[in-house]
Amino acid sequence: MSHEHTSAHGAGHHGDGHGGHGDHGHLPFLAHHFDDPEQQFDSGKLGIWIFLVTEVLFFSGMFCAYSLYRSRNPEVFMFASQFLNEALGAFNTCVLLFSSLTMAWGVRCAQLRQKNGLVLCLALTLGCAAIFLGVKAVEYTHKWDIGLLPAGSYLAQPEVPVHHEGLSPWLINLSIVPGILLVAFAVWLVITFVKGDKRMSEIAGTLLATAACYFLGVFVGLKFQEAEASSSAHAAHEISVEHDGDTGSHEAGVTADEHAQGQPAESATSESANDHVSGTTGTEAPLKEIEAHLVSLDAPKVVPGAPLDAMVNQKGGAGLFFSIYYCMTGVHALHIIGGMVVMVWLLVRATKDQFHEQYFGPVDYVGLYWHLVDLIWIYLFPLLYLIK
Amino acid sequence: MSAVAESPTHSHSQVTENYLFNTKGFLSWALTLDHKRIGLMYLVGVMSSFLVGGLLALLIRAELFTPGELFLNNKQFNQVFTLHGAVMVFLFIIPSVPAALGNFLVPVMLGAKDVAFPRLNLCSFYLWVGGAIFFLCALFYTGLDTGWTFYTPYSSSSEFGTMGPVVWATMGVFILGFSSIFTGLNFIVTINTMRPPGMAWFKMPLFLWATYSTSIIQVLATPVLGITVLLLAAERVLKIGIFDPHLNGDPVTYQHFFWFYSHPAVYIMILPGMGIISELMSVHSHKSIFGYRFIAYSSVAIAIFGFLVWGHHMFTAGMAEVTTVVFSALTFSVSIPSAIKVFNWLATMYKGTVYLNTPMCYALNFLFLFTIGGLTGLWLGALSTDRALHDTYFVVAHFHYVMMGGTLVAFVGGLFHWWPKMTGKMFNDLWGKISCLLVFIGFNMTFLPQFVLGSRGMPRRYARYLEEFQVLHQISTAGAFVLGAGLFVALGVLIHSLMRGRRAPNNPWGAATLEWQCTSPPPFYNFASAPSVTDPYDYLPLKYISEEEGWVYISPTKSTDPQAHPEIAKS
Amino acid sequence: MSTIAFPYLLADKPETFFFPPKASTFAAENDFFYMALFYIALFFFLLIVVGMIVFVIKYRQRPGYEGDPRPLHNNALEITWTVIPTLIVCWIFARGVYGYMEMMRAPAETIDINVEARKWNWLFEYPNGARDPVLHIPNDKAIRLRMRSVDVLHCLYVPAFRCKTDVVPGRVTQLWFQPIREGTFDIFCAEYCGDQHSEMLTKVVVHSQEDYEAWLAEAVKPPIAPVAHGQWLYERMGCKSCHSLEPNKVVVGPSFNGSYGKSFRDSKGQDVSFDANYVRESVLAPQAVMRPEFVKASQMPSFQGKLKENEITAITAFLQALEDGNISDEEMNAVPAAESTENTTGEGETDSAAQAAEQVSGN
Amino acid sequence: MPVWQLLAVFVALILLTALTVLQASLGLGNLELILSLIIATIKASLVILFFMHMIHEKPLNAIIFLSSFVFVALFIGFTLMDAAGYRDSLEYQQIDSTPPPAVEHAE
Repeated sequence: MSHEHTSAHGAGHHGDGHGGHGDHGHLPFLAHHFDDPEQQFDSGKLGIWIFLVTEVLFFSGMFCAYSLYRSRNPEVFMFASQFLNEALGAFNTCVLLFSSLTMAWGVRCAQLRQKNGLVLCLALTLGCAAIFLGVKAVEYTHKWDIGLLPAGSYLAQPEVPVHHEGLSPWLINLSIVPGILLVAFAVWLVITFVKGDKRMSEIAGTLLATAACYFLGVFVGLKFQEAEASSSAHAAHEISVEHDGDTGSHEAGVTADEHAQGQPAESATSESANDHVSGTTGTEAPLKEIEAHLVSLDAPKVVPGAPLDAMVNQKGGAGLFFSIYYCMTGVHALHIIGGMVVMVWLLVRATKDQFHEQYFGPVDYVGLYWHLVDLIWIYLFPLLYLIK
Repeated sequence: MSAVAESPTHSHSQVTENYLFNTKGFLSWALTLDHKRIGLMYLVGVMSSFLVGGLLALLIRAELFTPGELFLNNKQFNQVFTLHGAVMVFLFIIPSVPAALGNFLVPVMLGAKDVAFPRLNLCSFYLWVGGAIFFLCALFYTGLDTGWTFYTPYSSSSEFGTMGPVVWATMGVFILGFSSIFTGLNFIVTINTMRPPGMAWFKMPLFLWATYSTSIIQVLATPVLGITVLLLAAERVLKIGIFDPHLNGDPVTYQHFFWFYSHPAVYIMILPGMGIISELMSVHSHKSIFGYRFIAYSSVAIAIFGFLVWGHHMFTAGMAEVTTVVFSALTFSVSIPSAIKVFNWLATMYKGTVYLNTPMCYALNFLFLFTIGGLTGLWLGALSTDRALHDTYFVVAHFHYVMMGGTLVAFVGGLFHWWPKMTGKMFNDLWGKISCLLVFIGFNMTFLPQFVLGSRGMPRRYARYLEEFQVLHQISTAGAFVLGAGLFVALGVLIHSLMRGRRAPNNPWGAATLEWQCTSPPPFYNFASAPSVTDPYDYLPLKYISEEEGWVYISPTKSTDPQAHPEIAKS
Repeated sequence: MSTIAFPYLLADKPETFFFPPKASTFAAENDFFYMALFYIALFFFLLIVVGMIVFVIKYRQRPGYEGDPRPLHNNALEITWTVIPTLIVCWIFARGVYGYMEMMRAPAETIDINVEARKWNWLFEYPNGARDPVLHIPNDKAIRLRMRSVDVLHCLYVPAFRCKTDVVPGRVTQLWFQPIREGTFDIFCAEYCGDQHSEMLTKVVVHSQEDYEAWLAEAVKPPIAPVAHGQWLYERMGCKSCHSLEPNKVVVGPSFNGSYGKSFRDSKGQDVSFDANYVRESVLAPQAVMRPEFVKASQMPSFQGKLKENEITAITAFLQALEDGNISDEEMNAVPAAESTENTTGEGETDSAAQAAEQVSGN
Repeated sequence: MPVWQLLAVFVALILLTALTVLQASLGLGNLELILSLIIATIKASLVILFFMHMIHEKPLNAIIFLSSFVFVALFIGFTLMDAAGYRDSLEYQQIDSTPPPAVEHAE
């Protein structure tokens, strides 16, 4: 962080009168106001730990909101968490854990002055981060499509979604920036390759791979989702056949809560779920897919007699859960993006071979930050995805 | 800034290099990494904010001269008091002592060359500038009227559009919060890792203890403010509903979040002021501080206890009974360390030599006002009286006694105290004392009647009031203008000293802390080599030399002499 | 303010320098405690200030005087001034909790009054269904307020009773007290709630038991004449906090005076005439059709389910009567022929019929 | 930090992730929250101790970082304590799909 202080000060003031401070001029990485590298490293280390403290307290606000509303309405959380894809969450957890491993390994490489190892570790970490974001993009856009939005815009029952073939328009919109980056990095790689600038090629190649990893993440996310949908569509079909007589007369426009009010609690969900299916038998395929998903997520899991009523599936119920979900995971994702930016900075410096036994502070500091981001996800995953 | 940077008339006579003139030009200031220049820039910034906030305060008091409408309608009045509160809290008091004086003093007092992260320091300053401009523009342009606390659901459902003033203002607060966190982080690391050999924890000046405690709060509490305002912005933009009762959210949750930061923030405001007073009382009584360790520990204790008492802002807000009682008990725990400090300051004067100059007058003024502020806290901490006094003028008077009578007076006193060191100029002591007297009279005249207003039932944040309260309000308004005049006199004294002040000696007050061992103003590097650390409150070796009009260290060891005569050391 | 008296030691006068009249059972404890704290604080304040002055004079720098700069320390003193304040604040805390618990524990038998707070007025609903913007209570009876807010935070504060509690939307908060003297006292809103926060005032009237009962019996009956009924509702349902009766005076919404029967162009550009239908629509769905200049200001809540059909008719009649600006007494009390016969036959029936109708429409 | 240690920690973390997913499918009710938090805390400790080198860290840094959790606990603890106390006074409302006019048209 502070390796350039010496040069900055050299330019910033008259050189006279400071002869006494040239004694450590032979250490280019040592800032002028520190006595020795150890003091500089300790300061940086303490600084980053304190920064992590602020991060912990920053997230504590959302954890506090989570515990407040969960303790107040546990049934809402149980209901709403069923809409989260557990498999994707677990996959993402593993991806982040792996990125933590590569980051820790990277720190080790920096300490041992293994330049190539460090670059590789940083590239892997960046790639994992991009995969994580890709999967998250799939998760988010899928929810937006079916109306699982923050409380104010939450739709208890999905409206007829925008017609689209296969891919969600939200997902396409979200992928514009990574797409542009992908193309830009590819062009850059070609240019540097033509120029023969090996160092730049290395950087451009890593960035290209990172951008590509985002799309890998999207791909994996979609596959998971497809698998989930097809396996549960089968189950949904069985249920709808079973209840065909009861639900045939219902229209899809009836909202789930209105509907549930008039029904015995134990059958509320499966009934309303069947509404979606029976109401859409004649419509297009994408619609079916989404509704099959809804069915798959809540119908098979409802225990008969569970206290699931109209009060849960509404703006101020499940909607609140999704508010908290988006805040927590959204802020976490922002931290991932921030981490990626500093990691690119590290990558550039690593290719210049600036880190060695005596000076590896920045890699260490970024590593600590990255592990904290991982740490927060370790708690987010069970708290949001695994509630039963 | 330019007034300080470019006062050319007197600089020619000074041959020694100092941080003010070692480099010239706008960019040498704008891009400086020197903690002293950053401190000065902060000083100009917070003083400008104080001017804005102070004029708004006069506007409020003037409007309240009559029970009915004088020149502000209800909406304007609400906007003015919101602006006053927000500007004073976020732009003035929180950065005043830590960022302005602290930046200047912490490394010099430590005998270090700079803070640990100079670029983070500059970044923090520009975040503050950016945040302040953003915040002020947002407030003035959009007319925020929620009060500085942004209580939901008023702030989340007032008539403004989705991207209304609340969103802009909260973004401003968010940026300012980062500035505050970076300053705090920097100081903690600096004090931890950059103390010179020999400066043990208990050889640090008490100002550093106070700054350290303040920084702990800044680092621990400010992030929670960050997430709170972020959630509030999300509440407006995305309607996330967790603070909104219309979506089954709960407004009291917002209050918990907000006060988890904003109560410790009260100690961000007052602790550095207490640190200044510890220095001032000792130096100007020419007497080693009484009960050093008690004062040091009480600073840390206040910082920690400060996190346990936020609920006392919500005694009538619908909290559960058990929480209310617990918070009341914890609230009283904070009063003890504050009392310890006051008694120790008082005892410091005992058998000393009290120099009644301007900084000391401000310190005594502080002692008087802060005692009132602290003692009136008893009424508000006690549950039954709080139920009558909460949200009345009693509270207004109480926190103005603490924050303004405390922090502001300490800040001005500290400014006078370190002014010779910062600028190399002495000020007119008589006029300084006159300003102190005016501040004292004006302050008490403004806020003493407000205690009575409060106990008689006058609620706060009222644009109009019943006629029975008029006389007290008028006394208060008159006092506010006396107070304003006093502060303008103080400003005049300082500006006059820049123009006409005689050159300051290295140690005009006879203080023993390290910053007085370097020249006034200090050179760019503060100390040619790490200074030898002595007891910061040992006045025995200091002798007054009348040719220098200042104090000089006479000690058997010669180690400090190069600092006393830096031009010799340089050659 | 006319008599600035010296603070009374026992604070037992009904109105002193520091306090408004003592009008509830809480006041005695509160005032005693307040004055006790006052004298404790005064003692410490004088201790410090006198010490300060004495030290400054005695040890001031002057020719021929040399202080001793060496450090002093005295553990006994430090412990003394730590322990004594600690003991004192313990007592203060305990006494505060004692008083607080009394204020939180309502006795078993209370008169429950529902309070609805909204920007910017209060509405009190009595056990017999009467509603009034002023709080009427009997003397020497425990009163419990069950408070709701329809919009933002408010705080019901009665200085003479020495108590207050916030009114939090999404919750029912409670406040109880027992008045000890008859009279009229101020009610303030003590939690900032927007533009007219400082005008969100009302009164509490403490009656004797008989007067209270008489008032209650009277309050439940609305005037028979539609125009007077409309005005009665205007004062009770919260209309008056936003709509003035003076021509063209805008408080928040448009003035009621001289609006009826005119046409205007609404925010969507359609011509709308201000007639009975428009009044009905505005009451039930206020934001459906709006004048462009009030779109931004409008926070009017819907009165769906809060006003009965006959009440909307009464408001319409009131607005109609305001058409020319003034209402004569004759207009005010005029009873339309058709309705008057109905009323003479039995007002109760009309009411219950309206209620029944509403219940049907509600389902 | 030897490589085998890093890899061992990673494997342990993955196994614990599998474990937490597994226990979530058992339907243990209230116990589940506690279990999953315990597992998460074990995972977090592994990350802090090994990936973040807390075992080799200066005690001061460790204390500073861990003390943040104390303050988080204070924050959440007091707020929850209060929420538990005032729960009775809350009104959980049913909110229509169409939001109440007083809110939605406020703009």
